[in-house]
Amino acid sequence: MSSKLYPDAQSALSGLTADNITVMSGGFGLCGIPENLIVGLRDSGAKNLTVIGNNVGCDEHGMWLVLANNQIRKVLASYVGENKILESRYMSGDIEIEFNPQGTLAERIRAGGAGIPAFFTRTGYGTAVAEGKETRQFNGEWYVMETGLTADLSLVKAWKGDTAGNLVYRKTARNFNPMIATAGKVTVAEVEELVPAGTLDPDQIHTPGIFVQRMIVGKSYTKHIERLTTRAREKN
Amino acid sequence: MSSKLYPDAQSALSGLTADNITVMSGGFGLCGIPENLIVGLRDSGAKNLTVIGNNVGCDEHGMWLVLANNQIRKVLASYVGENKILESRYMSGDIEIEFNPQGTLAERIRAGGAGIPAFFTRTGYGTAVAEGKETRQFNGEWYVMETGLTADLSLVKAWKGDTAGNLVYRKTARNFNPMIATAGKVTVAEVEELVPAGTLDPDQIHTPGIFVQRMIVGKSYTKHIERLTTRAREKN
Amino acid sequence: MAWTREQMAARAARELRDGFYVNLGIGIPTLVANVIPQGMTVTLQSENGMLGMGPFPYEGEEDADLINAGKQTITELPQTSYFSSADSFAMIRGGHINLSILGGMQVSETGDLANWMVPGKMIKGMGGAMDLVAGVKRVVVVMDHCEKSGESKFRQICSLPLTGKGVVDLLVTDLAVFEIDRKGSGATLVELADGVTLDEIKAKTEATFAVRLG
Amino acid sequence: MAWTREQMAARAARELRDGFYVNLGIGIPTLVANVIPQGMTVTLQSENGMLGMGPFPYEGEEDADLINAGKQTITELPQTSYFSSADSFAMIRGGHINLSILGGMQVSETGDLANWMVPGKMIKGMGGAMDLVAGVKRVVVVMDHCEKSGESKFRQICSLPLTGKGVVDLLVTDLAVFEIDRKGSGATLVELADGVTLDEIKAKTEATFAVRLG
Repeated sequence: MSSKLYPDAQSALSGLTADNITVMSGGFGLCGIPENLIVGLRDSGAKNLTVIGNNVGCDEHGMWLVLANNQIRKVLASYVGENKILESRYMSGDIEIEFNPQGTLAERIRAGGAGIPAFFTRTGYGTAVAEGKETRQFNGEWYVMETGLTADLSLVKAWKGDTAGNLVYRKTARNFNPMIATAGKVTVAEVEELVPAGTLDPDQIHTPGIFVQRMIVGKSYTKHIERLTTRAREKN
Repeated sequence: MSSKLYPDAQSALSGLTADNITVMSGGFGLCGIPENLIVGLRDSGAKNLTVIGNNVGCDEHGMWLVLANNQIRKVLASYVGENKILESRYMSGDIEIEFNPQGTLAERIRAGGAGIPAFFTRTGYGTAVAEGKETRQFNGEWYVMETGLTADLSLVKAWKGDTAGNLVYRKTARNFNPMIATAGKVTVAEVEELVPAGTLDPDQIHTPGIFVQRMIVGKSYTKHIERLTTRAREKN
Repeated sequence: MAWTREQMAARAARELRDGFYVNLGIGIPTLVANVIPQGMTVTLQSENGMLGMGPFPYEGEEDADLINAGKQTITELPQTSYFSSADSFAMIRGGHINLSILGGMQVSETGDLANWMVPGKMIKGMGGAMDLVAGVKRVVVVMDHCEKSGESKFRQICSLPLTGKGVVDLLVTDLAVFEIDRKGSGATLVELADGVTLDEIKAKTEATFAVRLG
Repeated sequence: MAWTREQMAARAARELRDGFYVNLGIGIPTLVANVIPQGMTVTLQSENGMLGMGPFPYEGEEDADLINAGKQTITELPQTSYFSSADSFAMIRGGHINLSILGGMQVSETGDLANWMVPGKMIKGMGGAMDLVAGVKRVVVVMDHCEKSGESKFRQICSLPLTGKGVVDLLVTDLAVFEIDRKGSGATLVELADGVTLDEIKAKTEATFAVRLG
């Protein structure tokens, strides 16, 4: 089998980026984002992108780089604060934003990867989120029908990966990455550490290699912390 | 917090079993079944049970014990071969069986635990499984609407568990156990090994403790193999 | 005299029970973590994918891969588990979390909650709030009783866009506590902040409510 | 002369491609695992929750916690991963498996497949077959061309209850190979077993088919 491993983001994204495609990217805020692949997406110059993810970076970081480079036309996200460029382009109508409740977004992506075109959820019933959507009662409760989401290209970040494409995430950097890995027509993963197949415990793989078509070992991680919050040490 | 740990199956099931309840039980064939809790369910004598699981044991083993004790009225399963008592009671009309495609059954249980009352799947479209169910086209393909499943009582088997109720499964003994753990009003788990909280890697927990209300350390595992298949050693 | 933020958090904390799994929103609800009664085991969920949230890290021990839903650095505990956002909201939507304590902009007497957007202002998004109020078994909202303008935030009908319809079970304000029946049989004043009178509540509340003071 | 079971498996194995993820059914399809071409990496999925299925264990090394969907003891490989049944069928239903090779009782010229029950006989259940044919990108059925009675199993319309409607892409029998268009534009005879004539196929086949023999 030809290797899934590519030397860098540029080569891994070669042939996968194009104008008007839909791109999903893992991460919650700046935690667990595919930093190297986002730079590669920016450098590809692909325009009119639809970007799906919980957030769209924040000022100077993450998917903000692609946004600032005028490559994004539409966003599906649950929260887009701390992002001045997005704010101004949204207010001016240059970018469309479809707000999704976070759990609905996560489940829509999971459904897309799992071959489920639609499902019902209580979330958003009676709110603006349900407008224009089918609502229905089950067991006396009202639910909203939501549809599955897929992408032309999924970008994910894992902690460790093996040569078969199996991935393991670390702590809350897991977040949206596992579902996004399943919902891309092509999924490219970046990992902090590459290990030989057989190194990871097969009971403990978060994303089986079947979902990963290409991968790179990421470099120079910033891992910018948005809200550094600490407590003082107790005095001895 | 009062401990989730009980000394044995009888005490762990105390107050949870009753006639006419719905019970889900993990396992694929006899692999990963909650052997001790099934014996406890049999000994409870609860009757007219609806049992949900991929199978209903096989001759002399697993949920067959509850079946042979005349406690089951209805079964939801994907495959019920190798079970003579079930066969005869099904043919005589004493037991009702609702056959579910295996993936539909797995997803219905996952949906039940995840607060999703219904979803659409291609599986079964144009077959007897779709009879009486809503069908609908999405993107030019036909799908069948299936509903979520929950249970009054879920019984699962894990390899290791900690005192917070976190569970880890082993190899293909995982199967239906993780979803079933989420879909019970009350979930009782049996584990082969109990470890203190903090022992299991928090990145590697298959079932978070929130889903487990009671647990026991199982004893005397049979782990009967249905189809022992081996290959001869190469000669030196 | 109105309750302070800390007193409001302490009142909300009285809704905790031993063994509860709880999700705390941003703002005053976060303070509830500091006043969990001694000897009571409460496990905090963070909807970005963590059960068993520990305190903030000591200076220098922060881990960029370990944040809460408010994007603050936190720590793990012996019982901690991590999972994906899909699994996290399956847990929430499936009714497995016992209690959610959230902030609010407006609450209605039928339990509607508005806390995610103000028309005309930049919309930042609802994050996980809509999922939490739709999925968690019991929802407690903690908010000031009135706007700075003096307008009541506890209303007959919310004027702001809703986060959820018929989702609030208990409202803790700086002046009082109300039980709300999600099924629409009304709100009941059950407690007054120290030194606050029933007349003051009546004057400052737009919502209709019954009175059942201990 | 009709193909043997091994020859049928070898013909089905020609549908494998390097890098494919494949699910093999019980019976003749299982034999495909023995004839994967040298140098080709094919990863076998077992729908009970495993990717990267290895060979049967050596005697005495069997593990009751490690079985395939046919409930046979198996082994793991360096690339193996385990997952739940829900995750396994999400993988299948989501179209991530490249190829499924299954046995059949009847196939129709429009790609319908019947392989799970015979009216009047005990129903054992469909297991994962309905999910596999509905979800896998390309479905190959391997079955005898005729019943022992001589009746054709490749038919205009299946008389047995269906496993899936319009789901079969290729039919390999002991006598011939047919391409089937799922969208209903018909079946095409593309290959004959050694020594089998077109006239024999015409005589033994109830289905309508075009002919395009290499």
